[in-house]
Amino acid sequence: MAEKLVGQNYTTPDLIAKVTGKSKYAEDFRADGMLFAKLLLSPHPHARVTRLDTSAAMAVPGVKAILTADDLPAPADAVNDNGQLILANLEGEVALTKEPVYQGQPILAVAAVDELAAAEAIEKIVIEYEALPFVVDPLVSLRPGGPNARTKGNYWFIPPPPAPGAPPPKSPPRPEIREMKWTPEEVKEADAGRLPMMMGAPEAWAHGDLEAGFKEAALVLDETFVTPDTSHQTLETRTVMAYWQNGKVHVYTGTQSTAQTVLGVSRWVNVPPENVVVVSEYTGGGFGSKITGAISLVIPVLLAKKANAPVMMRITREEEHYIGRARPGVRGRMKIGFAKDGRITALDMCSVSDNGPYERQGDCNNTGVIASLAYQPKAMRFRGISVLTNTPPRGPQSQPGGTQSHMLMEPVISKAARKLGIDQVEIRRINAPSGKAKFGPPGGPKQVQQYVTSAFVKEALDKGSDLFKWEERKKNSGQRNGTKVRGVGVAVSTYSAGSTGYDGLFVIKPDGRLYIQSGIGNHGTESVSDCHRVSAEILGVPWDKVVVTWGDTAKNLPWTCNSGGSQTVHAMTRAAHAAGMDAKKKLQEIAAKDLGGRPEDYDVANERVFRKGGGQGMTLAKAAQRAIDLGGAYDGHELPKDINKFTTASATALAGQGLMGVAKDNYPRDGQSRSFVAGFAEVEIDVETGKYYIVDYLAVADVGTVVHPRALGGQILGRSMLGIGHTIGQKWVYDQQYGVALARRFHHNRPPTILDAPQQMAWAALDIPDPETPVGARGIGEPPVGAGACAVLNAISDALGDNIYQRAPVTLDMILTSLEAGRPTIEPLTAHI
Amino acid sequence: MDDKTKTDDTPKNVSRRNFIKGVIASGAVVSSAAYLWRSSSVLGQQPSAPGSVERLITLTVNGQERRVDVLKQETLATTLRYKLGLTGTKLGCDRAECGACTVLVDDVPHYSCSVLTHAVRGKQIVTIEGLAAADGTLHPVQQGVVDEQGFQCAFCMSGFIMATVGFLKTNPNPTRAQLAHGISGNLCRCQDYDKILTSLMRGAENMRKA
Amino acid sequence: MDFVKWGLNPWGESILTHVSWTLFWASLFAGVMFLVAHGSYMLLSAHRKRSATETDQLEATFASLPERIERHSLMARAFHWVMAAAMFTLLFTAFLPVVGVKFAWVTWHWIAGVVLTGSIVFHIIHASVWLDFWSIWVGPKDIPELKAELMRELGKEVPGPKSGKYPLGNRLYHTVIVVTALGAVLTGVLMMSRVRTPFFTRNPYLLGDATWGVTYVAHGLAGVALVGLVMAHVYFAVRPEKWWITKAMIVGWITRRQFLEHHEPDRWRVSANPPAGR
Amino acid sequence: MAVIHDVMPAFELFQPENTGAAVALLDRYSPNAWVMAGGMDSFDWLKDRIKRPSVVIDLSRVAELRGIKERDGGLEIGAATTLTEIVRSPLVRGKFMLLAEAAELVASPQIRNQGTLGGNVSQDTRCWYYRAGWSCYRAGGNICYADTPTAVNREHAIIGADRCVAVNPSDTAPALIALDAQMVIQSARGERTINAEDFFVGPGTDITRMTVLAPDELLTAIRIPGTWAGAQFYFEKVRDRNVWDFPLLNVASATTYASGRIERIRMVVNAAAARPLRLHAVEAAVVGQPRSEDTATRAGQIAIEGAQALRYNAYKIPLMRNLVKRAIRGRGDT
Repeated sequence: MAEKLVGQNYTTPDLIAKVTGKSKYAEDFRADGMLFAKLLLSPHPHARVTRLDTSAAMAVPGVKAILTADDLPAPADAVNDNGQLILANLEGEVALTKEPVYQGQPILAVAAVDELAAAEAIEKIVIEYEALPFVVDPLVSLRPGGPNARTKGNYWFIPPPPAPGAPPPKSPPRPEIREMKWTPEEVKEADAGRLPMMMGAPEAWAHGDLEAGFKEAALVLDETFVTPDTSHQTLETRTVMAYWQNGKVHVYTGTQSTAQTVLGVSRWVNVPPENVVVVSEYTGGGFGSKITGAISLVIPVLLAKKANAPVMMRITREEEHYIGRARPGVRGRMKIGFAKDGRITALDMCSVSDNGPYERQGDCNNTGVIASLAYQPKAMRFRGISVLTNTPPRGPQSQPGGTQSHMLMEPVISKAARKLGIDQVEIRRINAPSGKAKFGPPGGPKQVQQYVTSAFVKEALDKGSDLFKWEERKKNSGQRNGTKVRGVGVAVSTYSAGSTGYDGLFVIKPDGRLYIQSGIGNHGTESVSDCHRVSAEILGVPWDKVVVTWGDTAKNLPWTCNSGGSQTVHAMTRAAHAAGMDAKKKLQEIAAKDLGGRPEDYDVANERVFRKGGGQGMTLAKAAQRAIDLGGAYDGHELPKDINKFTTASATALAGQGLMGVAKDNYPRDGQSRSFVAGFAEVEIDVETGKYYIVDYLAVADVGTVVHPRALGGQILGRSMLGIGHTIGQKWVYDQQYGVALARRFHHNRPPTILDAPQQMAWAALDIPDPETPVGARGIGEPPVGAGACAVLNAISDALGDNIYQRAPVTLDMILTSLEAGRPTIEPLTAHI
Repeated sequence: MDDKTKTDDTPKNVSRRNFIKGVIASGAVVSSAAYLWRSSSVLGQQPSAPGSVERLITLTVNGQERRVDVLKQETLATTLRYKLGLTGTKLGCDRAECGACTVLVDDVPHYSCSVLTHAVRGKQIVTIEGLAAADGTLHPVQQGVVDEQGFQCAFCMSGFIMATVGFLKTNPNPTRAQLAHGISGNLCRCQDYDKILTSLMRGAENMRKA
Repeated sequence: MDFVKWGLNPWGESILTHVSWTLFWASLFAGVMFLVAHGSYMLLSAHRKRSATETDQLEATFASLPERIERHSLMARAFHWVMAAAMFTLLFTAFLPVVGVKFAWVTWHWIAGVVLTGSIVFHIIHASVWLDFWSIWVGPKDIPELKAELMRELGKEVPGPKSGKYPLGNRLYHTVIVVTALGAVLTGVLMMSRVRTPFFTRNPYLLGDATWGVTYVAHGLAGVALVGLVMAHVYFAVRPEKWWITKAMIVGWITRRQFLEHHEPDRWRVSANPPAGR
Repeated sequence: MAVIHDVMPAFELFQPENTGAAVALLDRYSPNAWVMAGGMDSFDWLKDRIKRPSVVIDLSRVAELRGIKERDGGLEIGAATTLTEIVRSPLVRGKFMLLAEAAELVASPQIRNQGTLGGNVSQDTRCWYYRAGWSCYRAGGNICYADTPTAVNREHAIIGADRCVAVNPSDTAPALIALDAQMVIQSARGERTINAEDFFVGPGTDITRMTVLAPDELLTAIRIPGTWAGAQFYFEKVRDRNVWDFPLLNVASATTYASGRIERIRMVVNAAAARPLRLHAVEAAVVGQPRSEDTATRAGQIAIEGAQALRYNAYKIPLMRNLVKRAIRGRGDT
């Protein structure tokens, strides 16, 4: 090919607008007559509104409309892509409510000509509540007689899978809340500071012979650990501007997934997808909290309808703490058997996750799945429960469940290595997954585990210990120098890295340019343009002749994956490849038609389609013109049957403008795509203050083919920092008496600053293509998080020993008091302190 | 609550008592972009107390004189974004905790969310929109970001760039650590600090060459 | 101006926090007004001792009585003065900061409160066991005396019942002070759970927000009321014609003549034997 | 009535050009007037709609309140001088590096560019219960939410708590006390100066205020005498994040030595109590002693006598002990 695009750095098409301030995020849009919305938030963690009088508020000059829960559409059943009926969750999250289940939950919204009037109006609203029982700590709810977060109970019932052979239900059962409490024995365990191994926990699975595993073990460790609840705290809050025009709702918001947000809006607002326009040219960060926008967007949407005017709902930083999503904190009990060589022979694991008040979160079960993949225990039993609490709704956050899993497991593995006298890298090597490694709960009719497409964790560990000079550095680990002690740590981390089956769509126009339609969200990963370089490369079109259209669903975008779970680079390079090959085939056919011979005699490169081994051909510009003349499939008047109806609509609108490349990703894939990262960290701790600095950090990624090095490096180190934040300070703080948030602001929740970052950071990628995908690329968004968090955790214990922490974040107060006392001093189990 | 004594000595209806009827300033940009604080309408029409500030003032933004109608309690970020249409300045926290709203006031970086617009009358204000040359040539620091593909979601970017431009005026040849310290008042939630610092160091280098 | 102050609890609910200190000034003012009014009235008031002749006859009849008649036992006096000291400490530590004299008052205040509480407990036991418990209370039996006193106030020389051991006014005052002081003490004891004391670990959540509000307001009301009451008490203690009572509270005894002048021998039966040098 | 913590309510804004005018406005409008210098504390209260002054007096145009000038052997610093100006001032760095070090550790560059010395010492406590707008003692109520059996009080007081357990968050205050500075206060009633040490008040004395400043008074200048110019200084601030965060504890000391022994010393810690604590007992104990690990250790022990931990702030006791130790011995990293 003329120009190699994949694997090269380049300037992304959105960058100039970003550096000059011309890029428009949701709050930067204006519309004539635009009103401003302000929210009334519940001061109670759980209550019922008993009196509501908005008359005085409506009387405030400038107030145009007030929206309450009564104005929201009832939760409706839906039909998924396979035509399966999905029953609405009647206990699920709502944008406004009269029975708030967490402090800060929006009760109503006021739209006025300006924020001042709206705020004045909020203060004039007369509202009274009947307080209901509440709980902000999952373990408190599990105690017999403890309060339940929801009137019906404290967890989501998980229906048993259909008996083998039984016909699949035509629709999954409606979600249902039930109550679960500890047995007296389990209460005793908890009182002793150990998380009970809840045998009756709803999420339960196992593989292998656990008993045998523990018999085989030379060392058995039994540890309890607690991970923090951490807000996503995207720098751009979930601000939305919306208006209605000709029966269509136009929503300006930040989202991670432009195309699929249409469905979210359609479901929440209850309008057909074809009447939804989503504009999201730039998104100020998502990290899982804006996968398809946010449910709160229905507020300005419905206010705009009620007030018959555009409405801007600017979400404040404090409001973002309440409605902005967070990672569930998990309390874990890990009983692990190790052979002499460090191999994990048995893992008995119990996770209790803080689910928040609404939809069940997958984090809890993922702690088990990820542990089974990353550390390949010979036998494993998992128990888990995601307990409902009256704290803000949780959502997936980069590596959901995975980060917690590694934070639960890694300190135990480090401790084992110290006890067995094994090198920290070695013990991870010996347990590392490789090839088509199996993982997770046995499933399907045959009850077998799933497996990955490929895994090169050993290679990553080896490369990392070379680059990090592990052998040299570990010599100083634990060495004291004045009041300072240094420590080094290593950790492995993994997560899902790709899906399949989406569509690619572009047009080569007679001007010789390649016009690519991207339904990918633009939230900083650059996959919005990175993925499409595959099409350009296949067609030999230089990047400066490529025009990418993104960020507006009125602009004919193809059906695209959610940018969540690190799917995008994998899924959309496959789609881009499919569309590219479709166009290439069409070019070859056109050339053959015009210049004779068979299509396969022709090749495509350097903006031309030409006879192999030189000879005659034609420019892509010419070919594009010919495609229009030929019509049919060539210019998009005939479309593949298997593409999504969303893509069909877009392609139809673009038909006739040139040679269309359009196809669904039908490439085969054997196994589940998973990416891996090995993280290395060195810390320096002052034992007189407990304060520590991260001296150096390195992450080595097994993510298949590198598509865009700078973007990849940014992801690896950026996501590593997100993880490091979990270890060095990020947390939630709640007052148990009133169930209200104490940490509401950045300086309370403590997201890391540039001076908290490691003084040196470096990254590397193995660049070994994944065999199960044409471009060879896997996703990267998630795995670095656990690597960053745990490399630092392990470095701390390597410096100071195993008696420092039983929970994260590990802050200087914990280190100092533990050093004084010679044991972990901060209560192990209490939530949100 | 009006009939009760709040313990923080709330003067009753203070906003009612002191709110001033204002006039929408003329001038296309201002009036057409005068959102958010548009309504003088809100409550009360009492005259301004003697000696207090006028509402119709002139600001110098990116070298231009701009007439604008400003409320007493209005912050610079609000004026820039909602009255002057300069939305490159972002609001990330509105509480001086993230730096996304950083602008230069007489060459010094300030959080525009925490500056009263009335306090910058007669001062030189520069925002991200004021950095590039009229012909579109990027400021060396902006160019550095482009060269190194710095930043991810970039919501924090304009603040970082303004903080850097301000810092480089006091230390044009910083070490990586010095620059980090100089721009430490800016938060990036993509946590892309390493690449950001690399690109801004490149920007400093570009500036020295320029 | 409102009589109570309100605040917001973490759930945004209005809760009582304090009485308004304007009530303190009101009480102070009321006290002063009473002093002035009563003082000026007394200038014209009729003299209300028994007529000398009547007293002489009585003295003949009751010659058997000792010269000195014990009015307050040492215990009773000790209690009275300890309580007085505690009460003054409480009032000054409570209200000096209000009038602008700033100092760390809380510890003094609760210690004095503990002393007051203790002395009251002692007093109740002591009075019910060793003293004529009912002699201090007012009841229907006092109506004739009330009549007589009123007539005398109107300057009429009426015969008939003189006061028992404690004059009626004395006893009425005691009743009022019992109510207010007990109010202050009981609320005060609860409020000690909101400050650090050696007695128990601080627990501000002992009561609900609303109950606490009432408790604080009750304490405040009792406190300001006591300002006026104590003023009146001191005032009477220093009035010349009441001096013989005050003196008795110091030395413990009164003369037989004072006894016969002011009391009804058959309502205050005094044993014939002289008071031991207690 | 519903509560909302966003959008500043309207107020009357005055921008006096000189101190006299500012004081006159204060005299006229207090207690409903709010003085705004850098505004880094003010904006929180106003935007949260918790404090509702009807009048705001913006000092940004009062030139005479800014600047650093020499004054009989020492310095006089205008109260509205920004922290950055102090950090960069050759005068301060030359004689009183302690203050420059403290100022440079405050918050973030932009906040130092705007925040003033007067504001930094006069700022209100950051107790997250109090700042939430609840009616605690400090807000005129009758409870301390931070000292209950379930309270999360990791950042609260270990010394001198009296009902309220909030701490003073200032970094420059301990430095100024260590330098024996004086606060110049003006009001319609005239000018008074008060020792920095006596400028701050604890909850026992006045539970609703952090300083002796009356509502109608204006802090106009801070005078640092020459007494401690060029002495040996030590400042250390311990915080969670290295930007923005308030001190979990900080220590400031000025020491002079004579023939290897401590001749004179002033030592102050902050964020341990509601007011910066001058450690008189430590000072007395170490004067005349050699600068040794021994002396340092003893000083640390004396410093924490009487300290009382809450549920989550026990770490502050060893931390204070160690910081005092380091203030005498030095950081101790070789």
